[in-house]
Amino acid sequence: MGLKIIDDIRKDYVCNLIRGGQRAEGRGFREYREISVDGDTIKRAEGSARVKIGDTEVLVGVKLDVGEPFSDTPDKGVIITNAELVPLASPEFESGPPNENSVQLARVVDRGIRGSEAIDLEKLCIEEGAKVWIVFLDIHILDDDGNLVDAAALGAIASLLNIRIPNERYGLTGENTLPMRETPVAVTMVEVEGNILVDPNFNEENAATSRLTVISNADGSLSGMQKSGSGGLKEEEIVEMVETGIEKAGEIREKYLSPL
Amino acid sequence: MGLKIIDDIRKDYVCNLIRGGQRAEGRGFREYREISVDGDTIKRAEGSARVKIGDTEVLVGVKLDVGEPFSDTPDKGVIITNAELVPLASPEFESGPPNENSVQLARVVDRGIRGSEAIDLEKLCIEEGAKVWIVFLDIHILDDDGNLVDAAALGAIASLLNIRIPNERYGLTGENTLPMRETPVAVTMVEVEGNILVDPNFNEENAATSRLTVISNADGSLSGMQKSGSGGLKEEEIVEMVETGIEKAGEIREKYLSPL
Amino acid sequence: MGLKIIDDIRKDYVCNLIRGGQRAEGRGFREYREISVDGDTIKRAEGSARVKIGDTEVLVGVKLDVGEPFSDTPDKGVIITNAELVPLASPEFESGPPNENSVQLARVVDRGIRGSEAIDLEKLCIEEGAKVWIVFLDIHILDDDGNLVDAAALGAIASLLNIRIPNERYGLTGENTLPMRETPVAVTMVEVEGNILVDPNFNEENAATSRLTVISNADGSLSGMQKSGSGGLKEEEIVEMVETGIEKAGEIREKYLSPL
Amino acid sequence: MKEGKTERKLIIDGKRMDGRGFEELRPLKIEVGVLKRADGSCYLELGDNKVIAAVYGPREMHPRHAQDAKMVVIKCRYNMAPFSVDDRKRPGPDRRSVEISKVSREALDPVIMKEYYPKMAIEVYVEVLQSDAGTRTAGINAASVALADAGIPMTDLVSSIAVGKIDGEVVLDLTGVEDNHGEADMPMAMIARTNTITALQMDGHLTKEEFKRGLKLAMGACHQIYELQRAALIGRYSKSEEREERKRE
Amino acid sequence: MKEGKTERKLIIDGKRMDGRGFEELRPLKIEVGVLKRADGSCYLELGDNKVIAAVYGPREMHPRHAQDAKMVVIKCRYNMAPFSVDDRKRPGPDRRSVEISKVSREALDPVIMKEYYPKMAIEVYVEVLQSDAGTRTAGINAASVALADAGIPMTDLVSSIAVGKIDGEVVLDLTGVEDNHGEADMPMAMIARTNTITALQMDGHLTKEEFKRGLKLAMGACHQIYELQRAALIGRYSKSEEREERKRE
Amino acid sequence: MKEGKTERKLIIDGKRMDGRGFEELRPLKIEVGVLKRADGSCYLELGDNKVIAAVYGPREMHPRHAQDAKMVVIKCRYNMAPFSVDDRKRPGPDRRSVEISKVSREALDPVIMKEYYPKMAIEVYVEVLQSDAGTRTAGINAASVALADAGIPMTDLVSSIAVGKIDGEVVLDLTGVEDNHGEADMPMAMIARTNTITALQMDGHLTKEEFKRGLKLAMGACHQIYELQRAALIGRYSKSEEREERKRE
Repeated sequence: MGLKIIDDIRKDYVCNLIRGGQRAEGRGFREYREISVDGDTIKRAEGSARVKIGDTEVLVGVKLDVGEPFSDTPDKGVIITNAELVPLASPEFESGPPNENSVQLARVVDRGIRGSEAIDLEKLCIEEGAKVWIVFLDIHILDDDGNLVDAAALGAIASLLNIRIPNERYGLTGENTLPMRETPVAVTMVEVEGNILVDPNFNEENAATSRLTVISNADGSLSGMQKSGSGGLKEEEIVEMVETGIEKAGEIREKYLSPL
Repeated sequence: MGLKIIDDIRKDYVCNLIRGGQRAEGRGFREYREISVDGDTIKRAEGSARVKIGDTEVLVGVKLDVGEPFSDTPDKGVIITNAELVPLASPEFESGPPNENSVQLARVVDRGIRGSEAIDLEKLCIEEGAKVWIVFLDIHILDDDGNLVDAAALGAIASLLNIRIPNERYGLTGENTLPMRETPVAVTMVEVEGNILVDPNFNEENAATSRLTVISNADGSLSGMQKSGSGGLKEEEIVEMVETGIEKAGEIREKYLSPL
Repeated sequence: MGLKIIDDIRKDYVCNLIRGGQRAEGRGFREYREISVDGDTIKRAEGSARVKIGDTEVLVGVKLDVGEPFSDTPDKGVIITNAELVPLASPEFESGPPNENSVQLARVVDRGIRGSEAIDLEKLCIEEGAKVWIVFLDIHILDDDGNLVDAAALGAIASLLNIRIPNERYGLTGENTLPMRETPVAVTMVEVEGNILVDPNFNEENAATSRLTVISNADGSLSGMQKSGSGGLKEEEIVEMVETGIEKAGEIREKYLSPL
Repeated sequence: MKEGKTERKLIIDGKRMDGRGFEELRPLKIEVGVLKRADGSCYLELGDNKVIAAVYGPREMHPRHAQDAKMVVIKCRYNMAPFSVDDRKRPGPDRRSVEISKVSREALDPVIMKEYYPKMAIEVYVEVLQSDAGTRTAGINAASVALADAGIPMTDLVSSIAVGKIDGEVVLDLTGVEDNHGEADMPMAMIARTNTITALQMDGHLTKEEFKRGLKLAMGACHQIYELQRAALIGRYSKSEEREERKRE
Repeated sequence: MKEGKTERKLIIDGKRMDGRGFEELRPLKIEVGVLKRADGSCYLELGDNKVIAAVYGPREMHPRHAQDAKMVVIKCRYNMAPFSVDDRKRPGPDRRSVEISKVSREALDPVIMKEYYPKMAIEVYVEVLQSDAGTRTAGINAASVALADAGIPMTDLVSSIAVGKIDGEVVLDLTGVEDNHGEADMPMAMIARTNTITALQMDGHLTKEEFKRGLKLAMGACHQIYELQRAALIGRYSKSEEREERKRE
Repeated sequence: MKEGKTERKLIIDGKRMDGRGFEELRPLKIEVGVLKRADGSCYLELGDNKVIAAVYGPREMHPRHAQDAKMVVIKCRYNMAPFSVDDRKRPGPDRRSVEISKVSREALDPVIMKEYYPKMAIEVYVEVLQSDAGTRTAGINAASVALADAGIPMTDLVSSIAVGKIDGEVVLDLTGVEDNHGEADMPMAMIARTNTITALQMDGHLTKEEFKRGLKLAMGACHQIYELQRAALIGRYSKSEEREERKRE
């Protein structure tokens, strides 16, 4: 905490580049870094995905367990999303209980999945009011070079697309695949020096004062949104970000989720 | 923590006044500040009361829930009293789990209600050994200008006097009013410069080394007592405080609880 | 934390003595301080023992309760071992949740009892999959003059040897003595200046960089081992320590556990 | 969490269940300077929401290593009283309140002139006493007024409101029932004078067009709220001045 | 918590269940200097209660911002061993022990000459090894002796005992059974030489007259306890001196 | 915890269930420098175990009062991802991971030249991504390589492996199934070049002779692991140098 001199220098460097119409790594303002999605890397999980966006790396694992439904939705399964910013992933992260950044990360990813009704939770009911599947979605950050949200959200939906329900472990019968209906994709943008940049890396995140995550579905509708950072945005900037977000989400869905 | 110069000055000011037979606000030594009790201000609670004693302000809310009884009292309801000294209420309060002051506050209020057997807990049994009403009594401090105990205890008993039991929410039938048998009232006094002051304000609390809370019932009997502070008291001082406490409790009961 | 000058001086003193073939209190390198074991000192516990090794003093209490078995061992009782390094026992201990030293202490003692299968856990099953005896083994350190592990482990096994199972409290019938099959004894050694010292006192512990605890059974077999400290040990040192550990364990078992 | 929704008509004959039109705010009541110990405070009701905000500072920042040598640090804590909701809330922060505390802080941050008080802290506390959807927006509105009441140098006030979708219609300022059975909720905050958006969240399902409409609707409502915040502060100052004058007489 | 009471006779033929008279203390045993590492210590049995108290300090106060520039800070922690009660107590502080720690600290505070050690801390630890009602009074008695054993400058010792009401009678020093089935419990602490009361709590139901009677009864008992505390300390010092002398021979 | 064992044959026709011989390691894969933000890092697979280790520092030690004026402080945290085990692990440290963190730190400590960085801290983080018995030894191996990758001055690498007993035989490097149904598990760590043992734990039941045999077996395996660790580091440096050279051309 507390601005350090090196942060100022990095910030100036990023801002200067951008004023000149450039980004580090020679990327365009609307261009993502290289993305890779490796599915099913973790045997112990019912589903998993390792996502890299540039040097940012996130591992998402899904475990299923049998438990009680919430009392106000007795016929529906439960999703519990958790994010750990383990100190391995960044010199800024510290050990300890979830702080506001990891809580926000988990909640934004969770909101996208709920808002789009991606999982048909009613199909996760085993016995109304008594027994449902609990879907534990755990986001484990391995390397934070910026834009954790998009990597985590992509890892989450990729993990969910290939779940085998462990009916046999609990002596149950029933479908073994998780019923998925939608593929929400998160696209995060920042505003730096009046320009909108897609997929900010770590230095760009620090140079920006406002960030907006736009989560959208296959039909171009929105299923979640979150501004963060201590800056303000104008209506027209937000509208432009929403449109860009929907467009980029389509490209990512096509390229990385369709094959799954 | 740590005495600051401003605390010393305030303390001297209070002590000087008292040596001259006076109190701030022109009050007599045995006189309360202005009291107001507003019942049922919170819709979401089964009972509530907003109590002001001078500038001290406390909001007490009671929620009822169905739960299991304690194993050693299978035929009785349960009272759980909790106090939060939220940092909104005083520059001295900090966020975090209950500290010794909030624990003591909650326990003293709780003790007065239990000691007087104010609630007929047997009537809160729904099914012996299995289901009883749990009474959550939550004390929320809004402004601490001294004597939180009396305000909290008054708010607690005032909230309890007008509870509607939410039988319908749990598909139960039965009486809808909480069975109250007694109206314990707490009266707190401090000793400053050999004088006993009723209802200390914040500055008087800090100037005093000993404080005594006396909780008494309609018949003048005692149902709880607590000394606090790092000073000592003589037998005759305590006896005088107990007598004064019983007398003032009668006045408060008459004026603020009888109408409820 | 952080080496203080007085620690350095004490360390030098211990090392000098040892280089001269001596130990404080005139003990031999393979000699224990005076040991005492007082059984059944705590009425509220189902079993207890107060162990002194020199000035080190540990109180171990065992409570039994009825609870659910672990799902993977439905026909077995449960042991839960806990150690509290309460700040009463040493200027180094602090209040708060268990730290790595108390966790290690509890786990090493626990491991010795499990490894030797000292308790016949199957006999603690009341109703398979539903109800078993839970054995709470609580280690309460009272005075830390070094070698807490041996004192705690001795207190644990001594407590267990005289348990009365409180069947009547739960309306059960059955044997009233805990079925014990083995008497694991822990022997801790340190290496200082190339010498192996049995039963290090507090100063010797601080002068040593490596410590090894060897837990062994009546037949001379091993049921647990733990190296700690930031130093290294050679194979031949370890083998010597293991042999010494088994030998000393036999002596302690004979002298302090046989009478129980 | 939109999953709870069951089929329930929320709009009948073009009116909402509480009789409001689609673009109508709930009644808004603002009182300034309600607490003695706090440096600034505000009590606010928005329909059935009752919140109170207090501001302390600028004062010393603890722990020291979290001080900022260039500017004041803003701390913000949103908290619900246990009795403020239908099912008693366990005391202490949960994940929801941690997130709302962050969003609220970032909503207010842009208007505070932070360079005035390097190394210090300004603490903003919001307590929800009774809730009926929209507590975070009510809290931001109250906190903004409490900051002004505390005399914190600010470039402007921040105003906040939510829009949502019920029965397929984009409407302003959802109640609890509308939120539970509705299709989307979108709280935002804005510096009204400059139309700068400082907070924005969305939860549920909206088309792009609905989103744009909702954003405009919320922006319009923030202008109304801004006027009410100003009026409350002016009322407060004129009262103080009256008192001052009476003293002088 | 008096609600647990069931009808059970606690007094038969004018005697209590353990044969004591109404105004009679349980056997009290005090040992001084029982721990090596602590600066001062005391083991105390009061009937079936077994407690041990240790004192550390004066030593550096952590955290620094909690130091008091004018006097020493007293810290006090009352803790029950998990096996000290019928149902195993989960380790760590609960609300009861937090309150008792505060009451114990305030009971001892008035006799400590705090201005001698500005910025420092004195730490008092009480561990309950076996409990049978009255552990807080046993703890205060032991802590007071441990403070003296540690050489902390004190104006006097503090003595502590409870009175209560069983079967309608005011009696001294309740046992666990009496406390569970009785009508009131009132622990107090006192500086015996000056009859200054430093702790007082009441729980249950007492008339004003019963209260006055109980207070006098407790005060009398504190004088007895004071003599036993002094005797234990004198025994300790004479033993140390004997040892000293033997060394010199 | 050996109590879970049921009768299950783990050795058939002199071969283990995965086809290995008694003294055979599982496949070991080591990648160096896999993380961008960490100062040093290593990804390691040992059979079905997948772990990743990162090193930060030397950097400022917080909190200050825990600094050591003479040498660097080593911190070590072993953590399991919630999805790394069969039953989801609740996030955050449990007693097992607290102990393993301590054992791992003490295993690595002897090779670090700590006097180079007084008052600073070196932080070692091990994350278990997938587990199949032996995660602590995998973690120590990875951490040792990550320390070297971070350029921390070390006298040597530390290598680690477990031996155990299954169906009465002393064997190397247990799998999860072998550990659950076996009779003993003994993880150790060693500085291979000097045959200095820096970690040793034993759990289960071994005769003295089995112990000696097991220790020798583990020591031999550590020499193999040491070569693989060195090879991975050499591979890394030669790659960096290639890159350097290509740049210069």
